[in-house]
Amino acid sequence: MGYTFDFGAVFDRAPELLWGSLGTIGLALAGMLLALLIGILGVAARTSKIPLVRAPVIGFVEVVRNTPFLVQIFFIYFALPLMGIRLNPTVTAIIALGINGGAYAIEIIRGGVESVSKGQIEAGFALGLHKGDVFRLIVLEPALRAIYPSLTSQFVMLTLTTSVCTSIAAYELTSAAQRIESDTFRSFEVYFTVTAIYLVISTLMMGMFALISRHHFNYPTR
Amino acid sequence: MGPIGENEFLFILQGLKWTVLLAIIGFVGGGLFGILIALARTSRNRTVRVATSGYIALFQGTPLLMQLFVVYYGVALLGIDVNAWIAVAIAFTLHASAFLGEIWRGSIEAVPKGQNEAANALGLHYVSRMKDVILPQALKISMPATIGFLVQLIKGTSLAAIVGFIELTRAGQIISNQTYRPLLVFGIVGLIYFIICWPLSHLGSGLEKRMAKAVR
Amino acid sequence: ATVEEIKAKGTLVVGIQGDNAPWGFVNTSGKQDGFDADIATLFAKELGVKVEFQPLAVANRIPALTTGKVDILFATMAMTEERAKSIQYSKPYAANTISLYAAKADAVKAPADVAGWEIGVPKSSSQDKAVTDAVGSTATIRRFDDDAATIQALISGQVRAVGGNQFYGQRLDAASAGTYESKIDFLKTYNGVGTRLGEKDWNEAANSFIDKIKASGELATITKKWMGIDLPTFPESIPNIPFTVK
Amino acid sequence: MLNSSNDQSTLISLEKLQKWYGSFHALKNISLSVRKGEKIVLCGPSGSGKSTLIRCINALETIQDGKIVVEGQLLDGSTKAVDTIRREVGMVFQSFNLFPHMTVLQNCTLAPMRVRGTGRADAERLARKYLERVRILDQAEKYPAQLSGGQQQRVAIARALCMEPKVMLFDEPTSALDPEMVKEVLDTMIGLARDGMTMICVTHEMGFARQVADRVIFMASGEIIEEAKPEIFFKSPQHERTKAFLGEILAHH
Amino acid sequence: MLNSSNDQSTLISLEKLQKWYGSFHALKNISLSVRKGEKIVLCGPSGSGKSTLIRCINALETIQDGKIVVEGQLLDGSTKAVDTIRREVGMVFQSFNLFPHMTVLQNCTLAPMRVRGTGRADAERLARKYLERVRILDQAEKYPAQLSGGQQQRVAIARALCMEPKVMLFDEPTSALDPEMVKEVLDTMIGLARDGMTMICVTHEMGFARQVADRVIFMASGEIIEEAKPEIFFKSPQHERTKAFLGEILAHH
Ligand SMILES: Nc1ncnc2c1ncn2[C@@H]1O[C@H](COP(=O)(O)OP(=O)(O)OP(=O)(O)O)[C@@H](O)[C@H]1O
Ligand SMILES: Nc1ncnc2c1ncn2[C@@H]1O[C@H](COP(=O)(O)OP(=O)(O)OP(=O)(O)O)[C@@H](O)[C@H]1O
Ligand SMILES: [Mg+2]
Ligand SMILES: [Mg+2]
Repeated sequence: MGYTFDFGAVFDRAPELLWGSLGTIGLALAGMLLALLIGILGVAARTSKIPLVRAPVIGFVEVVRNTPFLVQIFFIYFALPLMGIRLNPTVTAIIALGINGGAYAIEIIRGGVESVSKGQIEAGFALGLHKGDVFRLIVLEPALRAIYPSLTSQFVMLTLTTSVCTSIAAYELTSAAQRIESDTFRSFEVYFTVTAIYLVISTLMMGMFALISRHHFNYPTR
Repeated sequence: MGPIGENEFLFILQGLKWTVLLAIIGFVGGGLFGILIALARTSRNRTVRVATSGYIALFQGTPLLMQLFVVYYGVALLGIDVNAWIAVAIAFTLHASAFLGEIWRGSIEAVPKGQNEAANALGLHYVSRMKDVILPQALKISMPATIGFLVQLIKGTSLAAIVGFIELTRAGQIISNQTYRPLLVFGIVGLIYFIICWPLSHLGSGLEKRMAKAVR
Repeated sequence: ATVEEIKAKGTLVVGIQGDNAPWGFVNTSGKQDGFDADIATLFAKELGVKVEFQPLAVANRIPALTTGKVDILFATMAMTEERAKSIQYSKPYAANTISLYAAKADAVKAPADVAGWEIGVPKSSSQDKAVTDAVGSTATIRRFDDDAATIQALISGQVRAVGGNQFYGQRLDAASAGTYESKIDFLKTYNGVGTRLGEKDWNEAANSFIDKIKASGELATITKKWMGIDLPTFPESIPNIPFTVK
Repeated sequence: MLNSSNDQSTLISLEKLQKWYGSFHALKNISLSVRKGEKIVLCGPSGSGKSTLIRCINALETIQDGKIVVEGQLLDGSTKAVDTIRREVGMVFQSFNLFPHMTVLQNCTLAPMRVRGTGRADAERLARKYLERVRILDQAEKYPAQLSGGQQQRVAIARALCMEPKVMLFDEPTSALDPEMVKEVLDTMIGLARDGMTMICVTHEMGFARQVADRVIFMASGEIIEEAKPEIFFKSPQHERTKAFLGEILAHH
Repeated sequence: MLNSSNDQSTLISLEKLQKWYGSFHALKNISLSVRKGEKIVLCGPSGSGKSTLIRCINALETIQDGKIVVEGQLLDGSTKAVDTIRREVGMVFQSFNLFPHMTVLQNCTLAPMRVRGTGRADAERLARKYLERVRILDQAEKYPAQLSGGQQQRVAIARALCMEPKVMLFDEPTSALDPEMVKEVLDTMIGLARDGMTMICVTHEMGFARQVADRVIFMASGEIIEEAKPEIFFKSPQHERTKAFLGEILAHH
């Protein structure tokens, strides 16, 4: 077939791609922070002795992990306003990413928390530390270190999931791509270019995590 | 514009059929290809290893949505006249093979080294060594992670909607277009996904726990 | 493939919308249906071949044609100068009015009144283009996957207005009777049959077909059936959008 | 005579403790009082309830019946009582339980800063003092994984001392250590005892008991079977079970 | 004299082997020839290169210099040479390395069927013969995890025998076993030796060496230090290192 490639039309829109990329990175970072927060608070609740605190977290994790992100983000964007909570696309996207990533983070971090020995926790109590301090200062850090690799790959996946946010008109790279495509009709060139940009972004994310781990989890273990 | 009646519900179930079929295609295609990827990734040949790690990085480092787009439009550019089915099948196969390949590489490496040496010492060739000795053990080790990925894949088929494929999510979109009740429709769609994925998730984590115990 | 080749093959692959009732949609029994489906079926009959529908997402229509995935587009393609550079249009066979819909309570007379608003449109549609051209510089345009999402966004209050076609009024009423109305008409567009650039045989077949069904009253019947309106009058020419291959 | 809990100088008094794990009766009617400066060695067969007893004193376990009073504070289950008592009581575990992600110094300053609200500079001064005390100040910047078992246990002792407790509880502090390291930890404990620290120590190091204990208490099946000064305890135990137990223990030494 | 590799009945001949792991020189100029039916015991301190040496014979490790010839086949790195040699050489590992997902019988029939192309019926007949030989035929349908260590090692021996090798290599076959099980494996090996199998055996079971070895070879730091008939080796070792080593080993027995 006599198709001639023309990336020129795509590169002419480089500024849009750049802004889109920044949108994607912003959504991803904000989503990760929220996911981490949900993960940590969720684990605190998930490991609670009170069933009434535990049960909703378990339900939350099961529902979120077993339904597609697309369905979740639709729900937040279109359903919550009917209950009086109206969030703009960016905030919706961040919350949806945070909830989705958070559900996975809860399960991952829980694994880490359970790997911290009971003796450590008792030592904390014996020193007179309170429950919150014990969780925060004694359990969490070794737990995070233990599960850092799985958390990293989950967060890289979260970065890639931002592409789905285009369906609620959030501003990110895929939206930019679709705009450019509908103007230029250069579908293959647009998506090819954007795929390459995603690859760069996810590689950068992994690099960032490697750096954080080198600075933050640099204590020796046996 | 109408209520959601039997017809609409059946239409959504039609979509479910495609969702399941897509997941199966992705899983079978990705599985077959994934074994090759896993083998190449554990090969003694450095070039092969580097090339496959690039392949894995590419497909794990880009959104499935983009993979669908690029394959969908790219295959047509190659002058191959294909319907959406083939494009989507290719995209899911590539995507799944990267993930399954990486999962299985891990489990191949988790098989004790002595097994490989014993097979070597018996004079077994590569194919027999892998097929008879290493892979059966590796696949058992990988079961929880493999099932976990299957759940991801089933959910991932929802993205086929974006290239116009009428699977579960798309069917939901169409019905919501006709009935103007997106919340109800997506509630039902979400529930259907949950009903398929939840038992699988539990099977996976159950296996994981059992294996953790066996190791202790 | 040429028209002759298709006649020989016996099947015509038509690109059509799959989720845009009443233009083109897959009905609940899984069959392609709608205004465009009826017209395309007639066209296939005219050629003496079977019709096979390929439902396309809005953004995929042109690529599907140019890459040969479909032979011809009866896909609710509003005729624009931009698009005319990529595909060949026939004479118009349907008309479409694009307007701004908002709550009755909101006083809007002119484009300037919506400055600062969030306005929803379906991605890559003619509404998208019309609204972006008219108010894109002063209002925030939110682009959704399809009409359903766009309308839902207005009902959920996620946007204050939407750019819609003549059917939106009816649909908004169905969702929330008496709340919304059409405020400003941005433009009237016409839909043409899309064929590949330079392929004279297809273009001529389409044009003579349209002339024939106009004359026979079949077009009017189908328009009435799906749109509930009489056949609009179509212009003889539109600047920069040729109806025939030169 | 020893259970006169109203004695002026009584630091810890336990009255008729009852502790069940489910249907298992782990502590049966335990009464004990410990005076300021007293050193008590607790011994007995495995499963006799020694760990359970000292963990109760520190509120790491809850009791079902009886009274625990430390420095006049009744352990009534309120958070305040637990807090007060834990501040007065330091504990050293068999498995050290140092925090792996903190340096030796951070391990020692954590509780003073968080619990007492001591400023960092003061907390570090205090930590250095006690690290010096257990002769391990030179390792202050290392992480636990970089230390030997004996060194880790000495850090654990310093960490507990930094809360300046009135009493120290030790639960088999040397039994996870290689023989060469046992001595360095025992020496540290002997030093503490010499300085007048009140101590309750679960241990089977009979040399240590002879050298520092004011009383040796023998437990079996959740009960206190016998208590006596070490010279008497080792020479002329009263009960059959004590004799059997001592026979076994001393055979290994 | 012993390295006369052109001897008619020479089965294995190693000439000036050099093996490095990175910059570490693991085998230094090793020459050795083994005649048909000969039984050789290899001993020496940990890290002296014993495992490395026998793994080289079986092409599980590659050498950097020197020559390995087995049954006239030069190990030149070609796949064909490796295949031929591995068919002639059976190997038994310290950790058994049975395939856990196959029954005992399947473990034994796999290689004959896959490598020699033997039919299932013949392969099973062969397997039963050798399982009988190591007196474990009654366990044929069990999985390895259901067997004791000694039984597993005997299955490993049978599995290797099923390929009807000309020579068997053993790498500390009894050192992962509980004392009671060592004897049953040693007895099996003694039986094999009596039947005339050529064997190279890394072991510190000196009783075994005395009973069956034609030669004992002592290695240290990657070199062959001394080789001799067992009666001579144990009674009057020549080198200081051999003496020291024997002193240590025999002290434990
Ligand atoms: N969490 C628990 N649940 C049930 N039973 C327990 C629990 N902790 C301890 N026990 C039981 O209580 C009894 C006393 O245990 P404890 O640890 O106090 O014994 P010990 O004297 O310290 O023994 P050792 O010398 O082995 O440390 C034991 O029989 C033990 O099995
Ligand atoms: N894969 C390897 N990489 C680097 N060095 C190795 C490797 N395998 C073995 N070595 C080194 O080669 C030396 C010889 O090892 P080898 O296993 O042959 O010793 P050995 O005599 O069998 O000792 P042991 O009695 O402990 O089994 C050792 O110093 C070992 O550390
Ligand atoms: Mg204890
Ligand atoms: Mg060895």
